Amino acid sequence: GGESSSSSQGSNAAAADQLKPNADLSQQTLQVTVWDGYTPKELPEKVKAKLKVKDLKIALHETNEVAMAKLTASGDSGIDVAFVSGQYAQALNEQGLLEPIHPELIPNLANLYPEATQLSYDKGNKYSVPYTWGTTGICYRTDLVKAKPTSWNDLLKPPAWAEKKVTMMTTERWLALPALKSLGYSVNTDKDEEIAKVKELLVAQKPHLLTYDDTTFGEKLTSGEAVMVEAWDGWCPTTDPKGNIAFVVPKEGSDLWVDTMVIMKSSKNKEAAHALINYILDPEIHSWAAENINYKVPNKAAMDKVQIPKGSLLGIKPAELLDGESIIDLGQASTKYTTLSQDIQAK
Amino acid sequence: MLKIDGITRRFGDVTALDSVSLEIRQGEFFALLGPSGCGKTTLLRIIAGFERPDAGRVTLEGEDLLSMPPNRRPISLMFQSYALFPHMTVAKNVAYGLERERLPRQDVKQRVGEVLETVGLSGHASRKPAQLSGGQRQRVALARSIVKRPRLLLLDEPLSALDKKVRADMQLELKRLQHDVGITFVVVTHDQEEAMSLADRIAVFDSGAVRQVDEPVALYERPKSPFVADFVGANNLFPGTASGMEALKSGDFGMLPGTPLTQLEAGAEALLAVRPERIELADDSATRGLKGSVLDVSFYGGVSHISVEVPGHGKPVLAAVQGASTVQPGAKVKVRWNAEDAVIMAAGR
Amino acid sequence: MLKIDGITRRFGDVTALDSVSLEIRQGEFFALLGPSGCGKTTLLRIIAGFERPDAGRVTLEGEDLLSMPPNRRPISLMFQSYALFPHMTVAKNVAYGLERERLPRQDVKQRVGEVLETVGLSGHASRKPAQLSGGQRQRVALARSIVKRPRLLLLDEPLSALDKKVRADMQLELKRLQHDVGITFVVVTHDQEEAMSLADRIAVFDSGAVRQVDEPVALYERPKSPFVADFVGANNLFPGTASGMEALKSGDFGMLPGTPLTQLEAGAEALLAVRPERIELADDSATRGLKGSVLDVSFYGGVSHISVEVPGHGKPVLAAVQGASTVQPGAKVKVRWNAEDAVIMAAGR
Amino acid sequence: MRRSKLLYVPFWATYVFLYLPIVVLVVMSFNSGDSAYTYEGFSLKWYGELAGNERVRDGLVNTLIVATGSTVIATVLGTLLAVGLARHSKSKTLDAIALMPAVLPDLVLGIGLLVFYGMIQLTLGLYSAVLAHGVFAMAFVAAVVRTRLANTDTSLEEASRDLGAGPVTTFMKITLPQLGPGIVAGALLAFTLSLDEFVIAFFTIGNSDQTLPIVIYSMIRFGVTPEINALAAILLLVSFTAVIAGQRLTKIGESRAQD
Amino acid sequence: MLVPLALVLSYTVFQRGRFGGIVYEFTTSNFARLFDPLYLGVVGNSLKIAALTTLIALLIGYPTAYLIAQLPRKWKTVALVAIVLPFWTNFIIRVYAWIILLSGPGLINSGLKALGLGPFELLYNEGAIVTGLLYSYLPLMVLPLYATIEKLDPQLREASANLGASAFTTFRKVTLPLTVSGVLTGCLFVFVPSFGNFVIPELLGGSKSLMVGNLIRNQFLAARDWPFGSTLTLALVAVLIVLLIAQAWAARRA
Ligand SMILES: Nc1ncnc2c1ncn2[C@@H]1O[C@H](COP(=O)(O)OP(=O)(O)OP(=O)(O)O)[C@@H](O)[C@H]1O
Ligand SMILES: Nc1ncnc2c1ncn2[C@@H]1O[C@H](COP(=O)(O)OP(=O)(O)OP(=O)(O)O)[C@@H](O)[C@H]1O
Ligand SMILES: NCCCCNCCCN
Ligand SMILES: [Mg+2]
Ligand SMILES: [Mg+2]
Repeated sequence: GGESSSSSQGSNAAAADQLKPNADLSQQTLQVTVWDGYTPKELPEKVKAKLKVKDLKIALHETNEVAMAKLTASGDSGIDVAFVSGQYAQALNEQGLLEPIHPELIPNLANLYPEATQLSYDKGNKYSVPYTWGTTGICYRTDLVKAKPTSWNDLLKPPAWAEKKVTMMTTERWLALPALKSLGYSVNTDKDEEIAKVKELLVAQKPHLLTYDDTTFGEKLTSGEAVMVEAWDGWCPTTDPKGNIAFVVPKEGSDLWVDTMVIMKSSKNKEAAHALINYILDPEIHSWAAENINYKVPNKAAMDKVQIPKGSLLGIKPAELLDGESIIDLGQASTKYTTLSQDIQAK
Repeated sequence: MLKIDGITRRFGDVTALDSVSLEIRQGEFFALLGPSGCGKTTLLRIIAGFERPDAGRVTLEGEDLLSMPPNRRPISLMFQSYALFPHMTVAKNVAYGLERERLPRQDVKQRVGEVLETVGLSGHASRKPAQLSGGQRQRVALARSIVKRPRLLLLDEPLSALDKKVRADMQLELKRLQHDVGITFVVVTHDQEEAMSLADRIAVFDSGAVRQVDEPVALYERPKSPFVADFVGANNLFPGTASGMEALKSGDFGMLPGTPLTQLEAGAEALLAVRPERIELADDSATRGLKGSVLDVSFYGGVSHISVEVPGHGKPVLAAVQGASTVQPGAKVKVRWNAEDAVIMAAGR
Repeated sequence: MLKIDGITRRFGDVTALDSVSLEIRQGEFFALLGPSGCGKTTLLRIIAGFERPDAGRVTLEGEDLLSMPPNRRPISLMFQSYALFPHMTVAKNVAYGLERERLPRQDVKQRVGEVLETVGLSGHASRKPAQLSGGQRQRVALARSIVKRPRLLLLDEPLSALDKKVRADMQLELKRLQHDVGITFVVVTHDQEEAMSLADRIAVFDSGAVRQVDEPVALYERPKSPFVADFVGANNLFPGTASGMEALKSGDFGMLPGTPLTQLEAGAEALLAVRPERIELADDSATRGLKGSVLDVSFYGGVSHISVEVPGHGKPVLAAVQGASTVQPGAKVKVRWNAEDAVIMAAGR
Repeated sequence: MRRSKLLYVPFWATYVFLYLPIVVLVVMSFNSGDSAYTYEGFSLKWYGELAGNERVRDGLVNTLIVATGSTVIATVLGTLLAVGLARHSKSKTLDAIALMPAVLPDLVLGIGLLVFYGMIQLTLGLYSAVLAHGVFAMAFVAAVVRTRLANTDTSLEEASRDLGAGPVTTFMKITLPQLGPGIVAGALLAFTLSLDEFVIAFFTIGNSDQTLPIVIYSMIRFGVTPEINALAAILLLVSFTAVIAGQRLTKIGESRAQD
Repeated sequence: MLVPLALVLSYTVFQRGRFGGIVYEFTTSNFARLFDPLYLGVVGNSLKIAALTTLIALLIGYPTAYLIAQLPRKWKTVALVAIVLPFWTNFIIRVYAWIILLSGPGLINSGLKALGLGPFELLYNEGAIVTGLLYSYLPLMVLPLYATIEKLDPQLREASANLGASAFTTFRKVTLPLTVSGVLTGCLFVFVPSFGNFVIPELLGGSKSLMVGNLIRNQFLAARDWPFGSTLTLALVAVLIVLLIAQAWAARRA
């Protein structure tokens, strides 16, 4: 069954295994779970050649939620390294499922921006290593908007020309984000009155939406079905050849999201897991992510190598990103957001 | 009223009906008689509308039947295999046809009650078909088709599963329906006695073709062909040639007394038929008759059948006498008959 | 060989079999006769193992049958509703039982061929049951059960859908099987003539109980009860009281001649039964006999039935004469019989 | 018997309804543009891309293995279950329980099985997905077969027993063929459900094995591309070919059996 | 099979851990939450959508199955396979095909535009959800129906016609009652997955309306509240079991 979550923060480090820096990796097999297209196709071959691990197998998950279900359902999911977003890494750790990071086995941690070691869900990268980061904003058609959006309110109370041409994300924390920010609240608030206000705003917004959409909003913009959508920076197709799509972080501010790499406590190949993370932090490899999936990576050495194409959002600096508020798991209170999202959908 | 004209129906390489023509009169009780598989059921199914003929016409009082959907035809068919609705009680099965006529409920109930009374199943009204015996099912099927009092009633072996008593009751009932309600009946039966006693006219079928249509006595006493002579009732047949006189010229037995039914040229191949009950068993010492010895005596209740081996004749000669017979197997006898009790007909089917 | 002992079977409030006991001998041809719904099929189903009795025992040569699964019983049952396997051809249906015995293919093929020949369906071996006529289906069912040559063969109305000719052939075939192969037969039939002519002994059933078990002639000539007298063959029944002599004392007609079957105390309620073929139609002017007038004359082929209304007697008196009769409806006649041709029995079932 | 012409309206409506989107898919698979929505011209390029896609190929193989394996399990067990329930049980509760996997949300069944496999320490692989799909499709087969069984004539089974066949032979030779169309319908259903099933497979299959639906789910993160449409078109082609080949084979088999 | 189920359902009496997972402390609070009007409303909405889908599926599925059962043997198989063939592509792809068809600039609207009509809002509403569900589960209706109709003795229909019943009456009085078990099974097969579906409401309904399936999914995946998710499942299963028992009962009576 599921793991008891009685353990408190930080107690995991003490229980950490002793890892051998010189373990024979050729005896170890790695099983990784990651979003599709999030790592280079040839990663397994490269890793096998470079690290001499016996094998590297990639499993793919569609969303954080699904990965979480698989990782928590049974004692040993058979997975060594998982890619999940920051707040999910936090939740996994709270449930005692993560192996503390052994920095001595990952010399490439030094490549990270200093800012990337101070992320609020895991200060000091105790159990997670950031892979990509970014923010959320409004992605829009420059040729179809009558006025450039600047505020979350442009999305929340769409003007007449945007009627039924606006989409929002429902992955629940991002559903609330625009309203929270426009009301000046924290993205991590657990105050019932604030959430109630948010609900009011979103319920009022619903009739004016084209639809809720977490995945294909970019496509809706290109096809012209939508003119303005809530979007993660990397998924806003600003590099579209027609050059009519732009991204803005509204003036009220936004979030900072991070997708991280974690090592499962149940892993029997922890040395190899560390070696893999270290290898990924190699600028050569890590820059691939920025170049191919349009998400910035928190790796200074890697970003320095990247040719930033015209219109790309990769140029946003870490300091700007840190203006965003990092989403953390709220424990029991996080169900309030599920309820919020259900309340709105059921209306 | 019902005119069947040149109906042909083939199933693959089987010709179930081969250009059958018949005319059935208003109010008539008409029987179809014929060996198993000769096409009787197929003919009824065509009349009722469940089988399309490959050729031919069927009219009911001048109206073309074939172009009418089955449920519009004023015809009831009782299926040989009953086709009772398994999910309905006996009463519901019987009421089904009446309900289609939108009769008032009370009337339906009453008529169903009456007909169930008639077929002796009043006590079984609320049973499902699966809870009935074979004969009871058959009676439900009968009740279901007669309760509608259609202009034309087609019954496919309606009484085959019934014992003599119930059968006699049902026969009376059918007769009454014909009389009182004026329904025209077409009944398929393999029971010749039934056909004989009930029907106004009988059509004898063979291999999809009509061999003879006649009134019972005529059919029995004056069969037009060897097939009919042989099929309808028991008969003793002797082959030979016509003699131009009241006798058949038989190779083995010389002249056999008999009455030609039609003008037969002397020397034409012919057949003499004599009924078992017309045969007299005379003492071995009698002057006239064919010599033989008793092979077997079987008692049929009311009548005994005596088979006599006559040297020179392939099949034993059958004689019927009333009551239990006193002849013993092995006894030497002579079989004989009178010229007026035997018929002579042309050979061929 | 087969001993049925106190078998009772109830369906809800219907008692289909009420403590039935019978003993059937090795090699015997045994017939069950009785009105529709009297429990015949139920009894066969119990012997074959498809119905459990509520009470009673069945043994086959001393062995308890009831504890044996149906497929282990050396018994074949031919179902009243045929129960042919619709997905198999005729040949496959017939071969089914033999294949279960793991006979060599060649043998199976040969025996199937033979039996299909016997039932006249050689040409239909590769048809499916749905492509057969009613009578053809019945013959397949018959073939399927006889091909196994079991020790005991149970046939439920095996010939009810067949015409006289085929039926006679089949009857002969069954007789041959009994003789040559020594199979014991239990046959349900509603056809009394069939029962009479085929069976060594007949059990008459009524409402789930055995009324009389006897040889055909005995059953016909010496029925032990009014039910049997009435059910087996046609009979004319006169109620009255025993007179202590060779006559029945009838309220309406005085003394009627007849032979008591058992010792009957004078004055006891009794019944006189006289067969139609024993009745003589005498001229109105005859000295002896009951006065009446002819109601109806029906021709049954071979025999004519004459019903005579006798004032004072509820039902018309039935007389049978050979051949077509010359009496006309309306004619005044006297009906009479000899004392040795009528039986007197105690009243009650 | 004659059929009402009116019946043909819903009949054809059904097929039009079922095939309209399919036609759209196939047409769009030949799109030269990148969009799955707007047709820009004819091209086979997406088929070329697909040809090089190893994951799709592996996924297809895995899917077929899982679907075939689970269909076999589901058909055999489901039929036995249905017959067992119909002939030997009067309990409606048992009936209902047997159908449970069909009524459980797939997510719950997937997680439940995953937890269960974890409990009995079963390492996940193809077979665990085969088993999982087998369990869930079994309920469907059982229900379909049960439905057909509802009013079959038991006298046929009696006749078989009477002719000397034991319960097993009777089941194989008489009951099964009678149930034939029900079993075929059930098996078709099981195969179809398994081919398409994503959630249960996701949770119960080994980490690095993937069925096609799992592959496709991750591929359509950004919506459908013509490449996916091309994949659908190829799947259709494969299915059509398989069905026609199957038909031919059974026909040959039948004509043999007739001899 | 029962064990995994029992396992999940046993969570109903426990609590969610602070960060997900399960705390094995007994509670009945999950059941209390069930009666929140929010959830009841969702159940009502799901019932409505699933029932509508089932009804339409029955209305077009029955005649289809009926005609397939009457086809000559050769065509029977072809027609039957043609029913499931689209389903051998992929569920999600087919759903997307509907997006292409129904969306604002989609095919149907383009077609209507050519006729001077529309555009209509065909996508992201309950109509689109019903269409998608219908499309996904229609074969689940047709197959069991076919299996029962095929078995019907044609003579029974003939007998009915002979007794004067029109084609419709024959259907109503004979065919339908004798195939009621197939109808019930088909309805169940369509109703159940429609009731519990969450993908179609998301993709075609634009997540604008919620069905029980979404609710359960959200509890298991988003809220990571397995105990409450299990409780919702139990409630769902309870509803369906009632339907199943009703079905078994009706089938036995038929
Ligand atoms: N399954 C059943 N449920 C209820 N009653 C039944 C069932 N089977 C038979 N019966 C009743 O039991 C009695 C005997 O039936 P059975 O079938 O043995 O009659 P039978 O003598 O074979 O009649 P028939 O000559 O008409 O076939 C009948 O009254 C019948 O209605
Ligand atoms: N659907 C069919 N396919 C092929 N042959 C058939 C079909 N129906 C009937 N036949 C054949 O047609 C012939 C006539 O059949 P029909 O049922 O009319 O006979 P019948 O006279 O009613 O016989 P019975 O007295 O045995 O019922 C038979 O040889 C039968 O085998
Ligand atoms: N397929 C890659 C999906 C990456 C999701 N990251 C989203 C950022 C918010 N967690
Ligand atoms: Mg017939
Ligand atoms: Mg019977």
